[in-house]
Amino acid sequence: MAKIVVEVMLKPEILDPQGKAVAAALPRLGFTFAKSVRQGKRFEIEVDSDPTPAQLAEVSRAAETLLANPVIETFIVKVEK
Amino acid sequence: MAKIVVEVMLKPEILDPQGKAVAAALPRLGFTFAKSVRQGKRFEIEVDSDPTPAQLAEVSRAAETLLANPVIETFIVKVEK
Amino acid sequence: MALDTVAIATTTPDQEQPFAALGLKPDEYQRIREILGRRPSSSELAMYSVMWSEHCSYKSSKVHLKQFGDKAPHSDALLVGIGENAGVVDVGQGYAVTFKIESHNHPSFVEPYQGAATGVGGIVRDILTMGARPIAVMDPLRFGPADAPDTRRVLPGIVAGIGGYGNCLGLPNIGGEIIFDETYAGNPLVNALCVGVMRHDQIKLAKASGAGNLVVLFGAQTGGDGIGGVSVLASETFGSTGPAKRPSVQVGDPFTEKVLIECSLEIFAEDLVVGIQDLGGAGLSCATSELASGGSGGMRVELDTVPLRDPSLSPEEILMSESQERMCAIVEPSKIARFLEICKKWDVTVNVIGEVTDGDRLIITWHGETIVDVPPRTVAHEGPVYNRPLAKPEYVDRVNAQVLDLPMPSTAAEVKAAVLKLISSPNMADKSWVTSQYDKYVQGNTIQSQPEDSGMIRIDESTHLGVAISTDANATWSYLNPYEGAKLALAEAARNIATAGAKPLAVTNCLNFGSPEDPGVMWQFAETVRGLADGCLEMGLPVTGGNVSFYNQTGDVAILPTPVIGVLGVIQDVRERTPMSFTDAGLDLYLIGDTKNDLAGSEWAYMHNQRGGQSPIADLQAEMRLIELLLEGQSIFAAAHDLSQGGLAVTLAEMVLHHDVGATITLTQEIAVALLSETPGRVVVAISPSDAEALATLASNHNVSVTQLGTTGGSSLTINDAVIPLDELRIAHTQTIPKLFG
Amino acid sequence: MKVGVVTFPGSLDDRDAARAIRAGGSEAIALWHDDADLHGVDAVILPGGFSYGDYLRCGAISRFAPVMGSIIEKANAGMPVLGICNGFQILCESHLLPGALTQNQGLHFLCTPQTIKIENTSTPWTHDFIQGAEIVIPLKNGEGSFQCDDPTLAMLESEGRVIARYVGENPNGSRNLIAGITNARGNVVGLMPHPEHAIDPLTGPTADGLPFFSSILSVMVGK
Ligand SMILES: Nc1ncnc2c1ncn2[C@@H]1O[C@H](COP(=O)(O)OP(=O)(O)O)[C@@H](O)[C@H]1O
Ligand SMILES: [Mg+2]
Repeated sequence: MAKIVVEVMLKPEILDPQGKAVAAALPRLGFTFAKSVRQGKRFEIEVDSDPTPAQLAEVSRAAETLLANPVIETFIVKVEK
Repeated sequence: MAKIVVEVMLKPEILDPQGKAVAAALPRLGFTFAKSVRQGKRFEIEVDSDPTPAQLAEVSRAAETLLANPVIETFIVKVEK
Repeated sequence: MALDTVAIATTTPDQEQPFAALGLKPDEYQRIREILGRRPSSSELAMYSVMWSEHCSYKSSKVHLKQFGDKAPHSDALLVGIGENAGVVDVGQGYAVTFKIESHNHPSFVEPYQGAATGVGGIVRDILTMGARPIAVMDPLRFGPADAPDTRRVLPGIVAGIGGYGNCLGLPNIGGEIIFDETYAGNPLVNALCVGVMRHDQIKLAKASGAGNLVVLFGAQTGGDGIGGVSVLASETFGSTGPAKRPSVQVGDPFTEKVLIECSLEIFAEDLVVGIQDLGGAGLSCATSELASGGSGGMRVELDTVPLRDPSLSPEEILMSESQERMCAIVEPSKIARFLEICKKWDVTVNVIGEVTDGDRLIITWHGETIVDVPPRTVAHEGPVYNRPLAKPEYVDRVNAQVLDLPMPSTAAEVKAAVLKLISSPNMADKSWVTSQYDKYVQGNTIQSQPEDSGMIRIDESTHLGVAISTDANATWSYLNPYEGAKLALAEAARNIATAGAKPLAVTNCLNFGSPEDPGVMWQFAETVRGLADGCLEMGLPVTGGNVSFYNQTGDVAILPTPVIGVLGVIQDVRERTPMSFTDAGLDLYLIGDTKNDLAGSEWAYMHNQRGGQSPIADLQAEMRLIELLLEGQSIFAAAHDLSQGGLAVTLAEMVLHHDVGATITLTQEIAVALLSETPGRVVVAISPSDAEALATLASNHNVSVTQLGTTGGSSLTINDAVIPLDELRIAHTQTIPKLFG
Repeated sequence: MKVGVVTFPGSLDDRDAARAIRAGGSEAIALWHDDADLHGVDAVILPGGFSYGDYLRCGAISRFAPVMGSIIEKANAGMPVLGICNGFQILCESHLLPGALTQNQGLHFLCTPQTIKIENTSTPWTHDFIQGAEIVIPLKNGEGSFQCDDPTLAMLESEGRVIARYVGENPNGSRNLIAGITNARGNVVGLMPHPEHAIDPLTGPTADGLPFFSSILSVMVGK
């Protein structure tokens, strides 16, 4: 069993109201560390065994067609132990 | 400038309707690699400089109070280059 | 832990069992042993403990709730009464309507979004279970002070949860309440109402009859959610640090429920079920024992066949799991193929988990071993019954004797300031920040929703038949006098239906109280039920169902007794309804009903931190005359709006703001009393001047007093010499809630 | 005229859309997401709702339904298609329309009567409007903020493909106040607010939405 992770973020030029809301809320709670916040999605996909490059390529295709919308989002595919 | 990432996932015992929907859609599109899918959130936080341990502890506190809901979610704080 | 079976239980009578941790008292545990003639297996113990919890067994309230049956007025409209998942009322033209209200208070405090969302999901399944298509929801809510940090935490989440679930199901939200009071701090009330419609011959009941018929579980897979959640949680007192038990929270999946609704309705339309039950509190324990108990009693279930989301669940956990979005049906073998086909069409998980048997035992097996063998009635319907001690609390006489000391505005400046202060207080302020998060248009049949007095839904597009529903509670009056408080809430809800022109038909209720182990709370409860039962008898309105929520308290401080009363009415032609406000200038405004000095329990008193004095005494005969007048005079009313919290001041302000048409009012009575008193049984109506005589005739026929107040028009609300521009009034009314929560 | 209304699992406004089609003088034909057969319809409406719960992104999963294959093909050949709310989201996910609909700037679901201005009356769905007409119909969604990159926006504006725009304060953060757009050919229209809930003042804020459902008849039969 292994875990493939797909991280999806809005493209930098696309408005991210949730990230903005978080960035605005943090200082109200006394947290001043953030210069900016973007919020994205994280998919954890369980697969049977350590993924082959071919399998990872297929995950990328799935990310492109389903998990992310390339019009507004970018994504990264990773393997996690 | 550095980037702190907070990854928030639903606790394993908690129903994840979103992950379920993705897991059901993948095979319909011909993608058969996933045994299960869980969907979570990813926050990318920009900070001024490489975070100190004290700063990371503060991010954890922020994650606990704002970014994640400890009743149903778990989170991890990471530094990314 | 090794599997505990009935066989093992028989041979190890002395094995210790964790009954207390499961919420059972020693004598309750002893009774289970007597019923079974042995110690229960761990699975049996799990079932009894959840089913005998306060939430599921009504053990403290049963002796009182009986009055709803004993004092039930005769009603031709009642098709299914108390005892089923929801009552069913005949509304004519072959239509039956079912409605019910339920609480999800404690889960919503623990996890506001999911708690509220699953509250909506649960009540919708109760309505669906009766065979009806759900057509609308409502959400009476109570919170701590509007500016309290905890309210800021829970309110947005609860509102988003109700919206998130209801919107996704495509159910218009047609009304509710949002009230703030310190006693709800740490214990918000989330009550959810659902109404559904069906044809008479489509009514379904929760009973498993016919040996050989199949027990079918369909909908979501079973997971470890909320094991002992609703039942145990709703039966526990909250400590000051939060809930004593923190069970895993249930997460709702509204999409699964939406598909389950459509799938079930298709199954009902083809008449494929003998009986059906939703899975709510106590999950499979409840569904199997209630279905078996509702039929002849025999049922066999193979628990291994329950589809699991988490394969590590033990049989006890499967029996207690409160995973959402599940239903259990009894299906004749000849119809199962078609049943499965429809589930497949909707992509709904379905499994045959057992069958109805000849005997009178509910037998559940796990990997071939018998783990449950019980008489189902003892689980579902013959749980413990308590006659808990009750005593009038000390506070009652003390607060009743208090004399209010309130500022009484008299000059124009004082009147203007008072109206603006009242209309901007959190309880009276405009709630569109909340209601705009709810879909009110979906299904295309919503005739009225917030801020009207009642919600109204068209149920037939060709005949224009419709139903109206209102929910009301005045907890402060109930605190001062729970017997009268219940009657007053009933009267208010009925009046709110009638102002729109609908005829009240039936009642549901959600009784939110503190701990039943406190004799003072128990007295409040008993008085409330007595008042409601007497009121319903007098008004000829049957109670069709409801819900009791106890243990609403933080530490030893109980919430105000809060009986939320829902009244459903029918209107023959929704196009003829009377709206709450006018669009035209030049109409005459009248007050129907008398105004007395009823400032005790009023919003004005609350705003000045006074909660003393005597509540009004309900005059239900007068209320019924008023209702008749409203129904009979419907055709002459351009608008009709109820007076309740905030009195005439708030009613007038709401009317003029609704369509931005002002009014000029002349009051001859002491102005503070005229504007701020909350005497029940009053309505403001707008009529064309040419109908003045007709109104006078109506009033004298029904022996109700009417007083002319003034006329509509202009861009201000002018009361004697106090001129309040509509713009100023609007800003005061609309800014409060967004400022607090936006 | 036969106008198909697709029901996806989780569609909510399908019955309302069918009612509106009938009110507009056409026949409403129910289409099922899992059936690629369009049953000979002349036009299709993708109704509002939460198809597949809208859990991933609104419309992301529905786009792959068998019926969508047929609709995409016919739309590319010129068949009129109207996507309302969730339907608009599905059309964007299907790339029949450019851009994407993202979470409302206010972060909440928002249900409100909304004034919009009709800016293009040359589509088969807006033909019966007067250019520049301001109408009030319900807006109700959580993800209605229209977003696209600058070149796409410039293209939509220069080609007159913005068919409706919000009037007054921006309700959700949509770029250029965009409430609805059309494709280059003008047969596919996506609209965020809900005209099907504004065909009778009894149940909606107005009857202003009706022309969206009568236009198709005027265009295809009337001329
Ligand atoms: N306050 C009440 N007034 C009238 N009926 C009530 C009240 N509380 C509970 N009931 C009735 O008792 C029965 C059992 O309630 P409950 O266990 O909550 O049903 P369910 O599990 O289907 O929600 C139902 O018929 C319900 O309507
Ligand atoms: Mg039930």
